[in-house]
Amino acid sequence: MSHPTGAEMNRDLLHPLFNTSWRFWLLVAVFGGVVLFGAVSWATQLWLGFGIAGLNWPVYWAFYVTNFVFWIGISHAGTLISAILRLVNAGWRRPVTRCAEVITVFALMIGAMFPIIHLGRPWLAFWLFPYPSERLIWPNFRSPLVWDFFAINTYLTGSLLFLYLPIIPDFAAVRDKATGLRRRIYGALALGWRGTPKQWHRLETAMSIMAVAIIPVAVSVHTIVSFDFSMAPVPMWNTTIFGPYFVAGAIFSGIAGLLLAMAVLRRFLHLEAYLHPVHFENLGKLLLVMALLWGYFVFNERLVTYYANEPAEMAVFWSTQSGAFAPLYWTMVIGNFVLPLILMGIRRFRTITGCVIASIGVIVGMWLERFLIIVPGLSQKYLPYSFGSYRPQPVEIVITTATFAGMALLYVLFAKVVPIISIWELKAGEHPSPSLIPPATEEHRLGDLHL
Amino acid sequence: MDRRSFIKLTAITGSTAALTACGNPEHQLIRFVPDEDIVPGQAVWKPGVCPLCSAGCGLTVRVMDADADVVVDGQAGVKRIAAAKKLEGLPDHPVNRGALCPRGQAAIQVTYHPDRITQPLKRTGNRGTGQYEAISWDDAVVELVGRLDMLAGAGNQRMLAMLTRRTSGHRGALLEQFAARFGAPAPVVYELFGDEVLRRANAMSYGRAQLPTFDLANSRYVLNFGSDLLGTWNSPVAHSRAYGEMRQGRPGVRGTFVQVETRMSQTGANADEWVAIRPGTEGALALGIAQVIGGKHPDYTPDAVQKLTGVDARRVERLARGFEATRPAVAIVGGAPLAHTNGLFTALAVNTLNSLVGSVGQPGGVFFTPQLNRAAASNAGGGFTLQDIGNAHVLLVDGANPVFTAPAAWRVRESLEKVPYIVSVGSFLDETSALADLILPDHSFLETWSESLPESGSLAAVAGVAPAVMRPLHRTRATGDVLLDVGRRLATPVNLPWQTFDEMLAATFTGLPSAAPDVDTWSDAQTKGMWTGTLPAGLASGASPQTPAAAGAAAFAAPQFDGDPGQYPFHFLPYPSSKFLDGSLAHLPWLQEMPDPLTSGMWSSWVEINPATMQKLGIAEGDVVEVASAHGTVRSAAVVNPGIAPDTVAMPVGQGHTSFTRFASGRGENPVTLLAPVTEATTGALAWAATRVRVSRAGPADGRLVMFAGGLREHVEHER
Amino acid sequence: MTPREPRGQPEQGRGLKAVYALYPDGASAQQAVNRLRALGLQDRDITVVSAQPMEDYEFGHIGKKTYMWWIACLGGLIGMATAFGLAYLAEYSWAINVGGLPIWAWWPNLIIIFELTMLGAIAATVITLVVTALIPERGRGFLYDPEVTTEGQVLVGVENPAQDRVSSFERELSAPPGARLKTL
Amino acid sequence: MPRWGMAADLDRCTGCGGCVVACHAENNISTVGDDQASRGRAKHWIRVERYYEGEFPDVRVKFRPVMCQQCDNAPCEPVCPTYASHHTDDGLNAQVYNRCIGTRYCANACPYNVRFFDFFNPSWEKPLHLQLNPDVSLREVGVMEKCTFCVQRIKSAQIGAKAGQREVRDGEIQPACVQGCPSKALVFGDLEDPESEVSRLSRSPRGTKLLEDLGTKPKVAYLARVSQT
Repeated sequence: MSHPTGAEMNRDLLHPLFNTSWRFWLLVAVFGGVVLFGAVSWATQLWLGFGIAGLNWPVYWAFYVTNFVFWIGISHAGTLISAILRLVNAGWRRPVTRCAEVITVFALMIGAMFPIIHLGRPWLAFWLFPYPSERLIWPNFRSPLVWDFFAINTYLTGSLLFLYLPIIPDFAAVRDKATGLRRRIYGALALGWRGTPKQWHRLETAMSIMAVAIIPVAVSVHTIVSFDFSMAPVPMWNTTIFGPYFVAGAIFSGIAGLLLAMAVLRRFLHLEAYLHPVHFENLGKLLLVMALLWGYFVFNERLVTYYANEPAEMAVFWSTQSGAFAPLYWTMVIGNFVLPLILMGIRRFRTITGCVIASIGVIVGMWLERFLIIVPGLSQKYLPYSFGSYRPQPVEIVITTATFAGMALLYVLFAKVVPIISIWELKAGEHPSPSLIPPATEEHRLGDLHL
Repeated sequence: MDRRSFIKLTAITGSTAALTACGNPEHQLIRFVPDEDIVPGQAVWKPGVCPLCSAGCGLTVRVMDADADVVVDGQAGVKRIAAAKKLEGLPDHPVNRGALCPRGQAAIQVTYHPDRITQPLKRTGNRGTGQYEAISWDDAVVELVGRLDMLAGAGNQRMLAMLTRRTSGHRGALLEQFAARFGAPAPVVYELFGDEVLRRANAMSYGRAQLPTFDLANSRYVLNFGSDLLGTWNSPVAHSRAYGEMRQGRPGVRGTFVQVETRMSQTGANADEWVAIRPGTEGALALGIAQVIGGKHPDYTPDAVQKLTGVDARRVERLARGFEATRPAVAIVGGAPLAHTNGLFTALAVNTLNSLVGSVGQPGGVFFTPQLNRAAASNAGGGFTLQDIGNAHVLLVDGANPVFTAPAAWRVRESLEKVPYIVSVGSFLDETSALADLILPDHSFLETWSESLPESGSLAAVAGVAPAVMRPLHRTRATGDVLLDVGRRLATPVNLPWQTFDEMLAATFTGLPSAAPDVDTWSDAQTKGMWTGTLPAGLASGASPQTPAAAGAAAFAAPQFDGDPGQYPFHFLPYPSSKFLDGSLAHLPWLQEMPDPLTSGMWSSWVEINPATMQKLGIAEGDVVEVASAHGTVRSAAVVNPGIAPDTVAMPVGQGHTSFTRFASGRGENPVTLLAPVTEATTGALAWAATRVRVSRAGPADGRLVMFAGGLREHVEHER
Repeated sequence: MTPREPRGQPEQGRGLKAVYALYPDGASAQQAVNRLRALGLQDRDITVVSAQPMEDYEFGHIGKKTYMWWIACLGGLIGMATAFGLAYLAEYSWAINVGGLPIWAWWPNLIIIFELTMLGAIAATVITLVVTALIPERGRGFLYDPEVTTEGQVLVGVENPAQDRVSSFERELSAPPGARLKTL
Repeated sequence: MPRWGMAADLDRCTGCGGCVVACHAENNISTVGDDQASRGRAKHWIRVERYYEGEFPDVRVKFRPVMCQQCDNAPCEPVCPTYASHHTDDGLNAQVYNRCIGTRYCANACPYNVRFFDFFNPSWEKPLHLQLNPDVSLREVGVMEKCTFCVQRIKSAQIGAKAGQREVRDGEIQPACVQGCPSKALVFGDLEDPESEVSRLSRSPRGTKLLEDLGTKPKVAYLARVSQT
């Protein structure tokens, strides 16, 4: 397939910014409506009391915390992946990085909402922040929830900048094409970008530093999220494997989320020329690796519990294997392991469609995984007399749905105002001087290493 | 907000307690000057007497200030009153020694109940529709006086019937006296879980028609036939206290506790050895044990007993040896075993055991609390019974609720509806009061004189008495005073020797021997909340218990059950709920929400079935099952009970009220409606354990069963 | 912030702010740069603007040297110090026993220290970028032409040229193939 | 500094549930009603656990009163971000209601499941509210509540002792559950004082701690029931 020239790139990639179709408004209306519904039901919960949720004694965490962990996990799509790809100079990453980084930022924003939504008294959420209150009451730095606060803050700030810096040159491009107010806005956003060699270098150095810094942060964030559970003496919570287990799961679900987003963009923004099957195939391979890694972790976790045969943990263990939670558990295994293994493992199925199906399986599976980590342990904690069960109530289901709609809405809006594929990075991938262009298949050219 | 203003806000905004967001109505309130000389936040302790059962435990009541919202000449406002806050056991009371059972703890909610009847009511609608109009006390008394005069005018004095519960104390005496002077028969006393059979047996065995007191604290072997003595029977707190001593109160000595029953009760749950037995055959086992020990009952060889009771012969021997060898030993019987057609035999048989090991009147054995001798009222003969009470012209109901607690087969409701005029003095509109034409609400026990003369639970004689601890919350009047007032106003006055109820009490207490010469027993008792000591021969009633002569001679009669075993394969055991006893406490929210000791059920009723039986009938826990006898049908949730015989199903009595305040009405099922009108052969007492039923699955769980507990067992084995 | 618009062709020679030319590709841009150098101009006096990094060409490496890495490390250190201070302040000004943990609990504090360290490094990096690359020096760094992005041209020019040398600049700039000379 | 602790003699406990109601009466614990109770929102700061053993007819039942164990190494404390759950000098595991923001983390961390959440604002149908104990604060929606060892009684006893210039006598302080217990199965006192009844019982060879292997160092000693035959 012929490769688009710089001018074509500008035309294709800036097109959605300057032309609005009715489809855009339809999507905004639909997703916005669902989000609004979610907001209303949260307001209802605040007004009527927390009791309209399904939580109970002893299952005090369920849907809300599941969503928290899930979305933080999804957020590992972008920043982490694109950072890794930048560091290893994977040339094929160029069209992918931005839509990945966007997922990170939005997923983090959504995920970070849940610790507040799930509070009994959300209007006091600010008591978690380390600010000098008049009574000198500081948060308890020994509480994992405070670690969450610091970790998520760092990660969100980092990801925002990591997303913003490479957009600056594209903002400049939009500025030059635009007129009137829009020109002024994008001009401001472009921070006076011109494109001198010095600016390019500084930008790229900054990006590599950010990449180096953001990877450990991303890893730490999900490890700390896992600490929320592994720090508590709850059967099948209190285990050292949770850190890496959660990080792997996060990247896993992140890639799935990214694949879905790419597939959708390719279809609706007609980016066939930029998002090639090879991108999906490469990410699909990554998904396959993560599926195997996930299976490895689950096996470890389960085997150790099974072999230790500690009564309290066995109660939880069996409730997931053959008890009340078994249907959810095995759905999770199919979605997270069997499906990706077949679809991504067999080359013939590693198509865009295949990736989409596998990704959906993984998204569902990973959500269930978080739910199955949280609820069975809580509902069967040591003293059988105090065992309980959990049934989600409408408010929880609506809010959960709303967050997915919220993700979609934010994505649609973003794609409307920012080139969803980094124009300059694509151009940077072009090497006009023939001597530098290796005689290569498209795949090889896309995959060639040069920053 | 600081705590005190918070409480105040709660007190005012009731349901929106602490909801600062919802606007704070405080500013619109007028504060009336408190007429109580109480220091805010300062607690004072006043004595009281627990009214909930006949055990008559002593109370000490914590009284503090509270903001009650009142209306004073049309103006709504809050007024600081002295309010009872917490009930504790009276430390020195010989019955409960500072302890209280869950029901006693909840008694305070009787006073503060939102659905208490707050003023005299006159029926306007049809009977049972609960339509009443408020009337003044003067009109109410005048109306009652008019009715009684009408009766006397027509010479129908004996057509005045009274219906009461068994009360240990002066209240019952006052009713008796009033009836006698008026010319009416003695009041009808009805208790579902009454102990008439045992009293009769004790009269025969020991010459004391009275519930026994057990010196558990000193006994080393307790053989209990079916009585729930630690939960609901006789004097539970006294028993529990002594039980604790029996177990761990004596260094190096730990008493053994054996329970014989068909369904494991809360008491049975504490036994060292729990013996399952065929219902109604406890007497045979007792005699079997007696045979092994004394050899005087040749028909009851262990093997014969095994055939009758299902208890293994060797086990019978072992129990006998243990009972004989470990002195002091005591045998106890009560509850279900006596609620059979052969109840008296069973009671006598068990009494035999006590005489056999000489535990009557001996430390660690059976005692009888000395009873105050009260001049028996000479009531007109030919009294009413619950069955023919419908013939009465005027009926005074005091506390009893037979419409709820009597088997439907007795048709109590129908016969009550025949009575032209019913007066109730109850504080709540229960099923029986709902039929009343006139309701003269009594004070709550905290608002007036409370008293009791415990029948059992103490080795020494004891009499509890306490003045009101707080002002009445509502326009109610002390029934005793009302009765005396009515008596004086009659055309031919019923002149009792007292102007007010407390005068009656004073008369009794001043007569009691005082601890010290310079102490006035009456005022002393009021401050202490009770009197205890030794009764001089003149005051004591009944002879000292003698060892039985021909006791136990009664031959074993096989228990008769209502319902053909083929059609009704299960024994039905309605047992007194640990929460509500016979249902008279189902209106107290704390008790509704308290988990049942064994099933952990809350706010609901259920059918207890053996797991094997459930499997056989294809019933899962929570499923709705239908329990049908020849006399009625109820549908309720099934609950697994590993401690019940496979051929028996049990239901707690207490729920299933049709009318009994917002907390109890329309909740659960009343198993009493299933009971057959079978009675104990000799005494005529209701044999409430002698009904057979059929059980079938009626549908999936309907969500009405509320359980607090998750797991049934502590260690669950998984197949690996 | 937006760089100045190029005005239409002003009359030669007087009041010129900048002389520049647009080139279709990097090769001719490279020529232009070299020619300007030949006129004795320093790299810092030559302005190059492109729509993407052009490291395939020599001029693409102008002004590469930076201390950004070290500054980032410094930022990290500052972040770490802040974390220590914050943790110390919080834990000792509100010293409460929870679950028998020490008031100063190293392990949990390490987490917070790590996060703030990273935050410091990131912040320092971005600040450096903005200060060193995006905020133009007074009177310089205004030379720009939208065609760079819209048409993908490469701009080479001189800001504030000495009036007497303008003509020589124009000559050299228009020499490479495809050059379109402009001034402002 | 005293270290308050409790001993529960399972050989005395009859499972009657008196402690449960006594606790409701003392601590202004609101009843939640049937619907909420069926959703698992019933609040019983102390509960009497019942466990069956064996099959009919050889059935046994174990009763065990479980309240907050006031652990020395309480898992509920460090996880609280706002110090609402923290340790007092006299070893109590305090819960500060107005500092609680309702993360419910403490309840998850508690192995004994003795912490209860207020899912709605409490309500008392008048005039039931007149019974409320002014010494115990009410809990708003969204906060955690739990057994306090009746700290209000501890404090008033200490104040009384101070006023009388004397030490608090052993047995002088009785939480509601202890005071009401018919079989005297519960004993409360100072574990620092080796002579106190509770210390004596805690040293008993029958003494065990609940879930001791979790290392929470609970301050409630359970004296095992002696099993005969």
